[in-house]
Amino acid sequence: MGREPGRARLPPSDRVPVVSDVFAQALNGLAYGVLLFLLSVGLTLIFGMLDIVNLAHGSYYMLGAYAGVTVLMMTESFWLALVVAPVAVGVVGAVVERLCLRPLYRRGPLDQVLLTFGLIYLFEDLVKWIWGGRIRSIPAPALLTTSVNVLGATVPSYRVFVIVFGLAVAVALWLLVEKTRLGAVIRAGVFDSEMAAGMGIPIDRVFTGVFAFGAGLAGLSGVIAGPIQSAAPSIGATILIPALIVVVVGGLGSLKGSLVGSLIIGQAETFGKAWLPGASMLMIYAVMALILMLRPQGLFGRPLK
Amino acid sequence: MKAVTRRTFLGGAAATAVGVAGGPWVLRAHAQSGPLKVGLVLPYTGAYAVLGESITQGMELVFARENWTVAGRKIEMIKEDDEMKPPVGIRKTEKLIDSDKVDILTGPVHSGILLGMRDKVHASKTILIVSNAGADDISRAKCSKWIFRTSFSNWQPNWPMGPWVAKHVSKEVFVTAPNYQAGKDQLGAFKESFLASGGRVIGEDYPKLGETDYAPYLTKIKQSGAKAVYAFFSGTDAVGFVRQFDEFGLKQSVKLTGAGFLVEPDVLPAQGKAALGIISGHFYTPLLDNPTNVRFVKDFREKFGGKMPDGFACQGYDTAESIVRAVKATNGNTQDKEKLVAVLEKTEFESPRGQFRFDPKTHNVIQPYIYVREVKEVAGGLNNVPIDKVADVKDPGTGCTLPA
Amino acid sequence: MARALGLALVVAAVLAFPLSVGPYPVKLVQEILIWGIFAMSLDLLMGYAGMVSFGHSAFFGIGAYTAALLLPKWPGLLSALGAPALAAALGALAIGFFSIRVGGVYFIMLTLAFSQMFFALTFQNAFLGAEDGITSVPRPLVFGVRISSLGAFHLYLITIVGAAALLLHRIVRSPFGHVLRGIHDNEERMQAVGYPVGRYKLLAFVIAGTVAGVAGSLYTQFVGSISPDAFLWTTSGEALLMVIIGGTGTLNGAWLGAAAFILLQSLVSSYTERWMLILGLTFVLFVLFAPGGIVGALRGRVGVRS
Amino acid sequence: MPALLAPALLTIDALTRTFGALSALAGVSLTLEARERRAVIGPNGAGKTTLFNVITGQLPPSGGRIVFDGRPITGLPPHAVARRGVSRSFQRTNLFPRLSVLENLRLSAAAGAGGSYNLFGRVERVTAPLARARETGAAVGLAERLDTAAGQLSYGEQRQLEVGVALATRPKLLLLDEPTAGMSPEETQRMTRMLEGLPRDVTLLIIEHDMDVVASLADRVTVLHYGEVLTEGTFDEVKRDPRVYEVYLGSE
Repeated sequence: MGREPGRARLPPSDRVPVVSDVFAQALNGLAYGVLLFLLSVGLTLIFGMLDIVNLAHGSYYMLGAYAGVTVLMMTESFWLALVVAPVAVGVVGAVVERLCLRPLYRRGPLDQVLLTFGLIYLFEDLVKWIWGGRIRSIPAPALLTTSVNVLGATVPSYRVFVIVFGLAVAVALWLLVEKTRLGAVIRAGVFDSEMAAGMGIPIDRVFTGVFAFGAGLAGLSGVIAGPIQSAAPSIGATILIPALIVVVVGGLGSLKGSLVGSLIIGQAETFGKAWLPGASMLMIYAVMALILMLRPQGLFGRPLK
Repeated sequence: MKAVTRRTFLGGAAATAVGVAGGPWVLRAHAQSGPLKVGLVLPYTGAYAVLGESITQGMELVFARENWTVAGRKIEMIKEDDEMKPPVGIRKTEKLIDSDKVDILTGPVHSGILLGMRDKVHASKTILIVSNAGADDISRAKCSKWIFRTSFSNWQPNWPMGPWVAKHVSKEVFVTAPNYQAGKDQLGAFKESFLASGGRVIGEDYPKLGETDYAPYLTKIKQSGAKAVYAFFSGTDAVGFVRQFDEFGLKQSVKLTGAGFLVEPDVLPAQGKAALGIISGHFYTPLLDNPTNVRFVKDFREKFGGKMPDGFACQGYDTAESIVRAVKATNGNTQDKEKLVAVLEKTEFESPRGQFRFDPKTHNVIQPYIYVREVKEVAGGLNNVPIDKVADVKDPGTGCTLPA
Repeated sequence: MARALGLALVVAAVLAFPLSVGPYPVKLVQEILIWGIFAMSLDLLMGYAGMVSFGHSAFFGIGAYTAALLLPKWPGLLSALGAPALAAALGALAIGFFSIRVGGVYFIMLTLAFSQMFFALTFQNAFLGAEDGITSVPRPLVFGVRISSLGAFHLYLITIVGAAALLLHRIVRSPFGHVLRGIHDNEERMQAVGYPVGRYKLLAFVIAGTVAGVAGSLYTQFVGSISPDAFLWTTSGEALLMVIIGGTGTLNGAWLGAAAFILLQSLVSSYTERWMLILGLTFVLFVLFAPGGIVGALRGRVGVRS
Repeated sequence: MPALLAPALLTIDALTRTFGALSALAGVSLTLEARERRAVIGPNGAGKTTLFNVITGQLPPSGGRIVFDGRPITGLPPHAVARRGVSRSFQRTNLFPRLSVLENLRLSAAAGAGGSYNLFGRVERVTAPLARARETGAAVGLAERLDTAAGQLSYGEQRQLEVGVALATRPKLLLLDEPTAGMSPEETQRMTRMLEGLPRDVTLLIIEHDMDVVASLADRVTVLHYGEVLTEGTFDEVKRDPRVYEVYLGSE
């Protein structure tokens, strides 16, 4: 299957990185960057649209992964899981918004952030109660289990799929938010809810819809990341910090910022792992600190007051 | 939501808090006299809860066989969740020692908790039987007369694999493990014996603990041209590494070997076919054909709904077995700690892993065998099939004087 | 009313658990006192200056590690309290300088990210014991006496925690405290009438950070070891839980919040593995129905955040 | 009439402020003598509030200079401008809603008085700001409402407190942004009488739409139109100037 011939090579430590090495790692960085974008776009959307920092974002990602595992157990179809899981998580998001977040809208952002923080504890233990603590996984779809040779670098075909899928989601979201009537309605509803309500836009339903959509996106990323990472009760907390940093670096609420931010961090982390092994854990924070010193509101964020 | 009026909600919360706060001390106070109290400091929440449960089940199997009594004393197991967090683990240890006054303490999983509680256990002369954490120090510089270990020292599963890999797999190996103490201990033991057998380490990498994207490391391994990799990963790291190793098509040109934890039953199902062919060294595999193990596997699966026992369950089994035999030998007397230690030192029995003995010099288990196993498709699905073994693996115990 | 409640609670802590009850309940009270003062320092920021920080664990960790590094060599009060407080203050000055420039959600994110940076640094630093942290930290010598006995440490702890609590109570009633309340209510107008708001916020951040550093060093002395988890965002989250459940803007609410959390984590978890679910649910219900927290409810102002 | 020799208290020289393409202030120049009471009028969007925001440092200017009491304050942050003795009230009520009327005034009075970094003293013992607060409270007609939370006051009372908070800092120059906006006729009367009663050593610069208030309060009037000074003079001179009508009628 893999046509990569065994090549005699000098030990890696004492030779200059050859071009194909750099290209291979850049490809890894791109794949990881796009995955980071998928992980964080739901968070950006909910903040951008509703001014809510959804700290329970990681929990919806985890729920998506577990929903994917369940659908796969029942139907053996990855593609079905890719469709059903986000919808299921979206429904959960809608219920949470209706029951818990709606009473807090008049009380301001602090209470909403704190509520989502409480949900983290709730969801993690709920998942463990329902699915148990065992580590589970989502197998890649049959046709994407081989590895592909791209200009001399071997890359799993599933990662190529993630790159294509992620960029497609980015374009689709950009079109939805910027170009469609629905996007305009949502932006109007959020920008000035009293005015929009006055014009007959059902504000409550818009807010529930946007929150459910954001949660669904997080659930989608849970299924997409399934074949690469694994599903365990701890993964919600693990991805929260990288997702938050991508969103802060890109600029809170900016879709473009989320994409650019995740691509930068994807490359920086991969570069760190490949050539600065000791500092790999620090790369994401170094990038963040650097950008926030220069632009506190992030690359494309709305300027602060 | 308005149905839940504020008064009733707050009233309810206050009542439960008072009830809960009063509860435990009342219960513990009057049950001082007879039972043999065994404390368990293990993770019951979070990612490592699966290990905590396996170890506990292994112990329950033995105690149930003795229908929860030994030398006339009722066995009482007190389980405490350490959440894999050193401060919580230490607090729970102090509760078990000071408040519950347990006769024998067991656990933990996390080496950080073990190192954190070592001084308290030593100072209070409480007998601790380590049922998992593999920190080498506990059988070396930080050993103690009162601390025994039935699981392993990080050194034991890896040291025998050095010569075996050099001889049977390749002399050019790339080594990798997470960037934390246990990772360095395990690779250190392997490198020590591998280099001594004429092997050459042609690459070394330490991804961060909890890494989710191993692509950069796997690309480096491919580019290094190594014929084999020796790796130590556990939990979600092990699942991620093994699956991505396969995804990157490395399995064709590079043989993956490692410490047993890389493919133990807590991670093997999630790894699936990606784990096929992986060679690992460990003191146990459910497929061992000795009679004790055959009965252990049968009883375990019967009692726990067909769940296959793993190395952690075997550690639980041996911990409970040591306790039962020692307390029988002192016919129920656990006050005389010196006598209990003397008896424990001489404890010997047939364990699922083979003939179980403690090393009198370090109180660390002498592994009857470290089995070399390969992941194959067998009747019950994927499992670690033993293909070779190295006998009597004793931790060097450098710097251990068993201080009292 | 709040002062009386506070004093009564501290006295109760001393008397209700005479040492004869056995070490474990006393140790629970000691842990509640340490977490209580840590949460109270966060309440100074949140409840009075209106600055919601998600990175308060950074200073708890700095204080804890400073004590863990110094105590083995110089077991005096300087390394038990002085140095940790100073180190935490400097940390707060550095982090505060960058974080104060932004407000609201950006402030939450920045402080969260800084504390995680400290977590990553300590987790990978061999000198600080990497992921196992530093173990076997001795108790300090106070006037030449090593306070390793339970009673001695109990007294030592109550004196320091009590002093820190009184300090916070004084600050809140001082002119500076009132400026903080003004900033909380309307930062723009405070700026317009002539207050260099940034400096007051930074000073409040440093004071809260210093007290958090002391709490951290007391925690190291209490447990006898410290791990990178001290910096983890969940530590900040737990302090936040305690302030909200106790009641923001009350200072003494922190004692009740800490007691509720520790009892839930220590006692309920021995009964049921579902303690995290109960904790999460309790917190959500408090945010929804009792934003004033326990103290708010006791004072009958359940609906309004005090 | 103000003494000719006394130097101008406030000199604004070719002040500009642009928001992208829109130039809210297109070169405003204005000189204000000490003890003078000047009104600034003009249709909505003429740049009146922007002028205030730039003077008080809320908004940095795009160009031009501002000199107050002989020293430049162009681009200073709001708290520094306030410390120099310039105080302002806001068009949209901008108070401390949860704090009492007395505390609103005391905070403002204590701003310049120093001692606000005092960590340990009791706020009750710092008497100067408290006295100033009570005195200002009485001056703006809120003597009996000192203990009520600002958020609980009626709209009219809040507008009175708005002026009180600006006054409590003992300013040399008091900028009032539509102090009588939204008030009933006799509330407007009471506010106007109160402003007239203010000591003369407090120079006033008022943005006002109600021409009766302008007539009774202002010594001179400046008319702003599209970010420029259309004309300036006494109320009668300005009233007779045809361009003013055109500006008001044309753009209404």
